[in-house]
Amino acid sequence: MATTERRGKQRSDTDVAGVVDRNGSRVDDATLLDLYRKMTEVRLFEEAAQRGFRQGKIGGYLHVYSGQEAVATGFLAAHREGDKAITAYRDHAHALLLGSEPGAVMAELYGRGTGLVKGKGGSMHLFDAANGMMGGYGIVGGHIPLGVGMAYGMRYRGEPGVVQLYLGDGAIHNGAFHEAANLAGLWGRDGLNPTLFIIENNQYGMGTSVERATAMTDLAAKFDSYGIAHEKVDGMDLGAVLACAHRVVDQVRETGRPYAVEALTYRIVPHGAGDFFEKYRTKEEVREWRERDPIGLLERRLIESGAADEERLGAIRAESKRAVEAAVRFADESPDPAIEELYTDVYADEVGSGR
Amino acid sequence: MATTERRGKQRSDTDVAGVVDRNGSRVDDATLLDLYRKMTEVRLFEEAAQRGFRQGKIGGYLHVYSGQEAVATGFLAAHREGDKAITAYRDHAHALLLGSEPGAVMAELYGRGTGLVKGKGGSMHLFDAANGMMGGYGIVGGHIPLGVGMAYGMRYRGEPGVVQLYLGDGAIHNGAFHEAANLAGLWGRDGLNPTLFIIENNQYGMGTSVERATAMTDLAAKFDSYGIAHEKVDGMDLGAVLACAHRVVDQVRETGRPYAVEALTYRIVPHGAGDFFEKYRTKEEVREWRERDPIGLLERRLIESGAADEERLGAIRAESKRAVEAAVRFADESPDPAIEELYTDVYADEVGSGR
Amino acid sequence: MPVMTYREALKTAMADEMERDDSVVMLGEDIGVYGGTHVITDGLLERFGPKRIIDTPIAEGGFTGAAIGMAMTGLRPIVEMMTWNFSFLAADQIIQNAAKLRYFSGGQVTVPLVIRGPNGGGVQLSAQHTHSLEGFYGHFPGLKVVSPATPADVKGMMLTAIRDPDPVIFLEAGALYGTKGEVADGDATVPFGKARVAREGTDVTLIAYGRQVNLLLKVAETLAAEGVSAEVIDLRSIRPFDAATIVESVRKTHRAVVVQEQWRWFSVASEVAAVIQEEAFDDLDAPVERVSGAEVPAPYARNLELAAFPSEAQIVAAVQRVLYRT
Amino acid sequence: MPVMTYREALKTAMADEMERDDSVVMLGEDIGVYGGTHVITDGLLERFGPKRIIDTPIAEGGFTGAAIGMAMTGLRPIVEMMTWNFSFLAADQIIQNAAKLRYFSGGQVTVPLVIRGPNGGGVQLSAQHTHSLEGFYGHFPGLKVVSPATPADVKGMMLTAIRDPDPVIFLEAGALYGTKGEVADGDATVPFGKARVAREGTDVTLIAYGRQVNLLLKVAETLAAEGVSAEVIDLRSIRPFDAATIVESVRKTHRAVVVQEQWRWFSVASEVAAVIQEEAFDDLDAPVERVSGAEVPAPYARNLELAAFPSEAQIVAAVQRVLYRT
Ligand SMILES: Cc1ncc(C[n+]2csc(CCOP(=O)(O)OP(=O)(O)O)c2C)c(N)n1
Ligand SMILES: Cc1ncc(C[n+]2csc(CCOP(=O)(O)OP(=O)(O)O)c2C)c(N)n1
Ligand SMILES: [Mg+2]
Ligand SMILES: [Mg+2]
Repeated sequence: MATTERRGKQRSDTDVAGVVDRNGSRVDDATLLDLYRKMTEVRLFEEAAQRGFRQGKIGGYLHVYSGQEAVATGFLAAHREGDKAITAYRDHAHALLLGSEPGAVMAELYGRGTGLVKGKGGSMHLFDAANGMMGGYGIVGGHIPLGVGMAYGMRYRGEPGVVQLYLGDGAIHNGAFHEAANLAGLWGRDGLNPTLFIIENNQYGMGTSVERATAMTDLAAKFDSYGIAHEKVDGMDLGAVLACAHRVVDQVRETGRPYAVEALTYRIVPHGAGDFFEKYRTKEEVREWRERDPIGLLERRLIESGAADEERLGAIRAESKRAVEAAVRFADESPDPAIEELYTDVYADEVGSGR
Repeated sequence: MATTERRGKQRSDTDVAGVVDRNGSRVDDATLLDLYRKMTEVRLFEEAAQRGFRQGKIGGYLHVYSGQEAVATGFLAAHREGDKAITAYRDHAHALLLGSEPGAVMAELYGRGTGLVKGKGGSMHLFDAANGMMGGYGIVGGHIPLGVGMAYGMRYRGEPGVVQLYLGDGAIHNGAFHEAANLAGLWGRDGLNPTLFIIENNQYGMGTSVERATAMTDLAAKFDSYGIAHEKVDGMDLGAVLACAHRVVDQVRETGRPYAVEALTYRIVPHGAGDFFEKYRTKEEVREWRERDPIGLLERRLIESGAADEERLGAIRAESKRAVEAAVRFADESPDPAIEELYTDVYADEVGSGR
Repeated sequence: MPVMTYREALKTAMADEMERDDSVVMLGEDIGVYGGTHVITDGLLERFGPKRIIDTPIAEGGFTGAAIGMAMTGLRPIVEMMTWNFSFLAADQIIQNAAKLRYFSGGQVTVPLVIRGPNGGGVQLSAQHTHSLEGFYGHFPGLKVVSPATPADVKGMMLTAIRDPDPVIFLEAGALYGTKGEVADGDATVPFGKARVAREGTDVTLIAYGRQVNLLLKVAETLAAEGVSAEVIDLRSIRPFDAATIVESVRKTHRAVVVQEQWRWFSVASEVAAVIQEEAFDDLDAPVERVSGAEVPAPYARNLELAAFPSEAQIVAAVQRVLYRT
Repeated sequence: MPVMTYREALKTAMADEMERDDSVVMLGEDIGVYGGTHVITDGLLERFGPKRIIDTPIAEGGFTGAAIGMAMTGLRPIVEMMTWNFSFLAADQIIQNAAKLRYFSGGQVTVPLVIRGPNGGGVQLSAQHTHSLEGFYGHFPGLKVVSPATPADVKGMMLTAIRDPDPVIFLEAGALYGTKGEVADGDATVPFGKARVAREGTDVTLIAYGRQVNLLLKVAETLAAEGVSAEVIDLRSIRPFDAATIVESVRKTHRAVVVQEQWRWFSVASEVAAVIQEEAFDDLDAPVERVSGAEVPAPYARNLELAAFPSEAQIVAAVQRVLYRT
């Protein structure tokens, strides 16, 4: 775990046995086990997607979240109705955790008409506006200003919502981040920017490590430039993330001011499903991090705390497996989009398209 | 001087009587008087340009440097042959201080064929590559990556030069700044980026004060995000700027690492020569700052230290005046560019233009 | 009908719409405290307050993207691009997000956004501040692109733009801010996608948009004195593009000259010529002529700049060629 | 002549030129340690070291601008745009600085820069990753824009590009990286501004560039079986644009179909049609037909995507129309 140490101590409010929710009370075992179910469902979903890609059923680019589950699972546990989330192209977990039907998500990856966005967007563009999932975006950094604008829009309209804005460690060096974070800081002074920036620091942007992308590797501290307070959290530890999430989401909601959390995590799979060699990191490094796999970590903690035994966890995993299998079946059996769909959703009306 | 106080103490190495050059020795009176001549020439040049604009002899946009002279005068005093400078559109002073003929600069503003860039660029695009003046640019922030790239290029070629990269307080919130500063920090780790960032903080970008552009108003500290060391200097005080300039230019040259200086200064004139009302600042504020006019300040210091008397300074000002008058005459008497020049300098060869 | 300037008509439309609909907000550099660099927004801060008239830092990509996000929550933001020359910095947001969000969200997201500002050359603004970006943005499906030339149209099309559910690229003829014309009171919207016959004629069709429309009206006068009856078409909308009106005119006149300030290659005039030959091939008695800006970055010196913009003389010469009078 | 892939030919040209001239450096995301996302640059870091093969953060505007600065000091940087889709973020640097520096510096500054990467659709990359930007960049004087379709051309034009004193927008046909062809050894440069007659014919002229050239060659086979002799022209250069070769062909065939993946409005095909009607008006027996990508953001689903790209059937139908066989 050399990298973690190098990057400084994580703030870890608590371990899982002492997880507190936003009211300061302990998160009950049932909730934790439900989050365990969600995490395993996300992992199995991603593995099924990788299989679908290798089978040629999924095209284009496919980026899975394996290894990073604790981050979105923990933060989205603090998501309330009316809140919104926005992220980049590594977005399946966020959609699933916000409540999208796994079948509709898988059908989207399969490019089917029953997909979450009718087969028009694919893996990188999951949207489920009804659940607050405001997208999946393919241009690194490009969604950050959108999230900040949504936060303004919600407060302008007097809505109490918070925007969870996810971004990668690689996105932070992009100009779009700088401009948007500065706007968030500025608008937050008037309570008009309830944006929670969540840096999914998986330590690489494709093959470029944080150390090779910037001379100043404390990513959370970059928010100092915008007057935005920040902290770090161990992004492999669901308990730590949960505690942090409940606390900071509430704070952002109450103040209308932005806040930033850097979650240190690790992508235990290649960047994209099409990548087959990884010259930029060693097998040992990956192996070491797999030992801190957030799901394994949670399992050990649940067992240690007596919240569950192996059998119970096995039953939950089986449940997740069935859900994912059903999703794959749904996708597989779904029809292609109707060909007329090519021309819909370009404009709201007929005027735009012209002749 | 409320604003200065609000923005924190400036680091001021010395006052003019104790100005030291790069060898640590006192800058002699002759040098100081020569810089006084330059500053007054710049000021009178700008006033002549404003007159030319009002007379309709200068078109387009015209941004003058009045009030800010101590910054470029001080820093460019540390410029050596082979060094380069690059700035935005408020660029007349930089060209003049680097040695461009005042006549050629004025002729450029007049749009004449004898202009510094043949009348093709105008006020915002002064270039004098032979003297290291690598341009004037009209897009806020757009020149910053160029300066960082030039610094890399020079070190790559084994040249000892330094790039003085001037930018406004308004430019710092632009994505181009963020991306370029990050590259400078990164490349500087290998001694491949002798960029000296000089923030000409005149406290406004057009009508937007620093406070209204960002929630974190310590502009120098923004360089922390890139691992670039920085300091502030009183940009109205030539002595302070000079001392700082000699020290930091040498340091950048020796290390090949970037460095940043925020010079606090003030534009005592409207943003552009076409502006006639200024709703965004009070007359009193302008008046207060005019009392710290860098030329007046230098005059008082020169007299106090005994380096010159009123008469001597008057003679120098008269010399500057003659130089500017000659420049205006040269511009006025110069011909328009030949009409064939419209099509030259688009491509190096004929291939590009095609039919 | 009241007479007002292009500037006043534009401001009236925006202010009226802000009164009517409080989901309309405005963002841009120096639109508030400073009063607007082109004095379009002066007084609006006092009227609507800083939550609705939002001064921004110099960050075109960031605030355009933020406006897209606001639109996604149901606001109707108007972004002032101080000049369209700065929009290259927002090109990614405009092209990759605004234009496509409806499509790649499968219709879940709507972006009712207007981006507006002066387009085209001014006087000696030189290379970085002189662009005509109609074709540049017009290329992208998902965007609507308009270029009104008169006070009546700038008001009517701004009303339409603000109410439009899709992102609108609103290219003002900066050089015409001070020009006057009759403007109907009230809710006088002008629809998108309809060209305007600015002058009727029978011998040749002259086509332009923005400030070149006025140039064409002058040329038409000159031609009339020489016995040539020119029809002048003001495109108004660039995307959607009103091929029908053009084709109808060319069916009558059999000749066409397209005039634009932008560069010739891959431009609006290319499209107009392509469409005319596609749809009126048999009616055409001469090749469609294009008069465009010189293929050089805009020069500063006034004599060079004048030589770089389309001139009356060039247009008249093109008309002579399509009439085979040369 | 040795046979190699488009990818190998491209890499060979760059590596050879880096050997020959140490002012050539390369910048881009993941071109070094990672080996290049399209495996174009793999091994070059080991060969030329990190001072010449420069991995960058995800900052297209910043590193493109830095490369312009390097070029201003006499280096000859090659920027890898991982895909041209990301170049909107560098549009300001490319259009406002690279293209115009020579002009607005009055000829004092030269920008010998190549920006290269895959252009055009892949397989299901969807809306934000599917663009054909020939016309987008081709519009701007100061840039040279090329789009080689064969291994021989990609090598020859890359050599020309690196040695060119002006900024070159080098649009690779990403879909063709794996295709093979004969490539001459050594210094086999291919000049800019010259189209290539890829197949001779007499009845109709088919015009394209990039991967659509291969599509046209297939269509020409189909047409030959039906007794139609098609001439296929590969534009190769977009700017400068070789009108002469096109016009010469149309003078012979009297009919033309232009095919492009990019959207129709304000596009390369618009220009080709405009030029043909301008310069070969009397030789033309039918309107120039354009076959373009569907006017929608690129969809993800494979069936929709296939319907959005130009197809053999669409091209054959267009040929039938210009031959009045329908
Ligand atoms: C502007 C832009 N440049 C390059 C790419 C190609 N690209 C896709 S993902 C990626 C790495 C992003 O890294 P990070 O932000 O850390 O996210 P992660 O993939 O690690 O989740 C890159 C360079 C892109 N999509 N957009
Ligand atoms: C990208 C861009 N946006 C807007 C402008 C218009 N503009 C010209 S100068 C200026 C203010 C810049 O302020 P600052 O960087 O502080 O420089 P100063 O004028 O104070 O020297 C603005 C907004 C521009 N030229 N470029
Ligand atoms: Mg990452
Ligand atoms: Mg300023």
